[in-house]
Amino acid sequence: MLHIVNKSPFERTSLASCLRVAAKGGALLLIEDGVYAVVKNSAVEKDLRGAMAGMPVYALQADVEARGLANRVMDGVKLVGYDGFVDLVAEHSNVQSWL
Amino acid sequence: MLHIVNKSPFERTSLASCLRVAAKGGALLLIEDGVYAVVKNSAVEKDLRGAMAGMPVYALQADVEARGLANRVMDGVKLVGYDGFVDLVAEHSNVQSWL
Amino acid sequence: MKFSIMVNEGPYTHQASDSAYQFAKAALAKGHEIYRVFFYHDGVNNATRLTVPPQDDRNVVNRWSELAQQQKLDMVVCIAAAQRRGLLDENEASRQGKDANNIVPGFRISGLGQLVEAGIQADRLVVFGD
Amino acid sequence: MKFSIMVNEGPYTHQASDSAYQFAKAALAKGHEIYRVFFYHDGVNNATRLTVPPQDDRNVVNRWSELAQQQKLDMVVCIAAAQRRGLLDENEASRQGKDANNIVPGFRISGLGQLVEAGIQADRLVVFGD
Amino acid sequence: MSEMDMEEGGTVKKFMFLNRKAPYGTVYALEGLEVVLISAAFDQDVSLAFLDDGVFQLTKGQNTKGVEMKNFSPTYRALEGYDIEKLYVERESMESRGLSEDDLLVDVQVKSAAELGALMNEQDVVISF
Amino acid sequence: MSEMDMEEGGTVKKFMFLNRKAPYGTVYALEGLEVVLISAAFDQDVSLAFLDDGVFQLTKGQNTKGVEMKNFSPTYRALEGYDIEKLYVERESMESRGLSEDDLLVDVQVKSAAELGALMNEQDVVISF
Repeated sequence: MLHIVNKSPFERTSLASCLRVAAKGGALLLIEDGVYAVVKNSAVEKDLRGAMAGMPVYALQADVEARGLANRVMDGVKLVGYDGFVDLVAEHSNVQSWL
Repeated sequence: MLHIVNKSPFERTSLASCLRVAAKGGALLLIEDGVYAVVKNSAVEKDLRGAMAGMPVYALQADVEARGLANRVMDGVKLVGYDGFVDLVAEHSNVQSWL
Repeated sequence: MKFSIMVNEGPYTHQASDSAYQFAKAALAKGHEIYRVFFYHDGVNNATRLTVPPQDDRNVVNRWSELAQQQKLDMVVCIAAAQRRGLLDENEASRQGKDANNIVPGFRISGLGQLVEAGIQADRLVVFGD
Repeated sequence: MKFSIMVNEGPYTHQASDSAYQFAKAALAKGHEIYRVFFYHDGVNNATRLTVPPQDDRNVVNRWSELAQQQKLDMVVCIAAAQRRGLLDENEASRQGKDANNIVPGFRISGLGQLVEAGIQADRLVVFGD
Repeated sequence: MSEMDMEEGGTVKKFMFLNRKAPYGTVYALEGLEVVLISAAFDQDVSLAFLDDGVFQLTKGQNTKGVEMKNFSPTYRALEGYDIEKLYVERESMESRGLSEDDLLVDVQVKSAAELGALMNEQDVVISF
Repeated sequence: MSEMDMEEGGTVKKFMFLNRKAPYGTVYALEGLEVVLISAAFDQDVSLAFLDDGVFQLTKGQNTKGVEMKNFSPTYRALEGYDIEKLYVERESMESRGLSEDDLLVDVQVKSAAELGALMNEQDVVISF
């Protein structure tokens, strides 16, 4: 399952809920304000590191760039374009948007 | 200052931000989904108890009742109607809505 | 006392408009004055006369419209926010070359300065939003 | 592969509609099929032809409308959600006794069943919202 | 798609409606429920899950007279009549909100986060409100 | 109202615009900034505070080409030209987001939560976006 999170982890609990519930074998895609989770040295870095131990973590490049985070992305996060977003949806048998 | 919080403390960090920043001498009014903070035995009970040590805490009765919380309100929270809401705004020299 | 009220979300989607309406009614019932109700962000959507809510639910738009007309409230829709979201009065529609308008009686369209002025002139500004 | 897309927030207020649009374009560019785009909740507000966004910003409504017409997309606005929020086509306006309508070409109004059917018929349903 | 099945000439997919928002503060819970009711007409394999603030949708004793909004909580009791019988509540969401099964207005199956995650994995379509 | 003052024949009030939301994901930051610019025409005592995700409005290097939205971050640099010079950032919000003053595109005064709370208390009008 592809898990999509579009909310800032500093403001909402969506990412935490996703990480609590998501079964192994899935992937996490951060879009919109969800990409704030990738910032280095933040209070949520540890949570995202934990997530990366269990599944691949992607972030939408256009959203990362819009927010001025291009030079602040944690190692291990894979940036994708909208075309990569489409591929991720196609590659996983189902998808959940953590709105 | 009257601080108004309308977000669930289980979903957003608005209440936490309010309690971190609010100066002494103010009051806290919970409305809309903010009233979920008053539920007994929840994970945020301790935070709200801490807040009550520093300022009076009010909750809008209509919102408490709508959500089925009338019998679940922590001791020490004062229920007010919309008329009491108006009085609280009038009694404090300024007001901040933690949207 | 003189209140101004700011409404930042549209009808039904968020409770903000409901809470603001109940607050306005309670303030008036207590003899306070409402200097202005200012609709910003998605709050401008409260001003459309085209809603048809379910029969068993409240009519958010009509409630505001009736309160404004009964109590001679000044209810202002921000023009910039309204243009982004497709709220127009007859005047604006013709100025923008649009073939329809959708504002309900009781609201008027004006600039953001009306919000700042509402903050200056009233004793309290209370904000309702998401 | 066959995608369906659900859009739950209106133009400008949330990025959901932008993200959905970029996703749709990228999917089509890769040769995928889009079975349907379904607009629900405040997403119905993407279908109004009355917006006048600032000149230096994107036109969210026109972008959808043009994509639909170029690519023959099936873009459906939920009727119940649209009625709550004041979105009407000519048909609905006359049925409801409203004196104006505001739907832009490229969208059609229909029932919630179209969402369920979109989930059944497509290989993936991707939801964009708040 | 692996779970897709052909029955009585039509496609039967596993649909999960995941309720994560509190009622009344926003419209998502109400309009989500409208989707659930419509889905019943399509003879799909439907389940509802309540997670995070979504569990508050099920509290007993909701009374919306004061807020002048429609109390839609009785509709959850009517779901059985639509043959929608799989209702899941995540345990941690419920307990951290000071609620127990006795506080809920319908019978539900209480699941751990991991159990709910496994159920989600089995679905063809997940729509989250 | 205690802070209200009469100057040059008009009322001068203390207005604080409190920015708590991230840019682009929602419109609040952009439309909030439009209010700030208008307020400059009223000769009020205006300050801006950035708290919670609002501090992300000020990050250097925003590039909105990919999302096709308007990059409004340069406008914060223009505020000085409108005589809006009181910009506050709450320290904890900034630091917990992995940011320092060097990451911000304007000069700001960094305040503790308690200092910001005291400033809020002094205001006549607070509008939070």
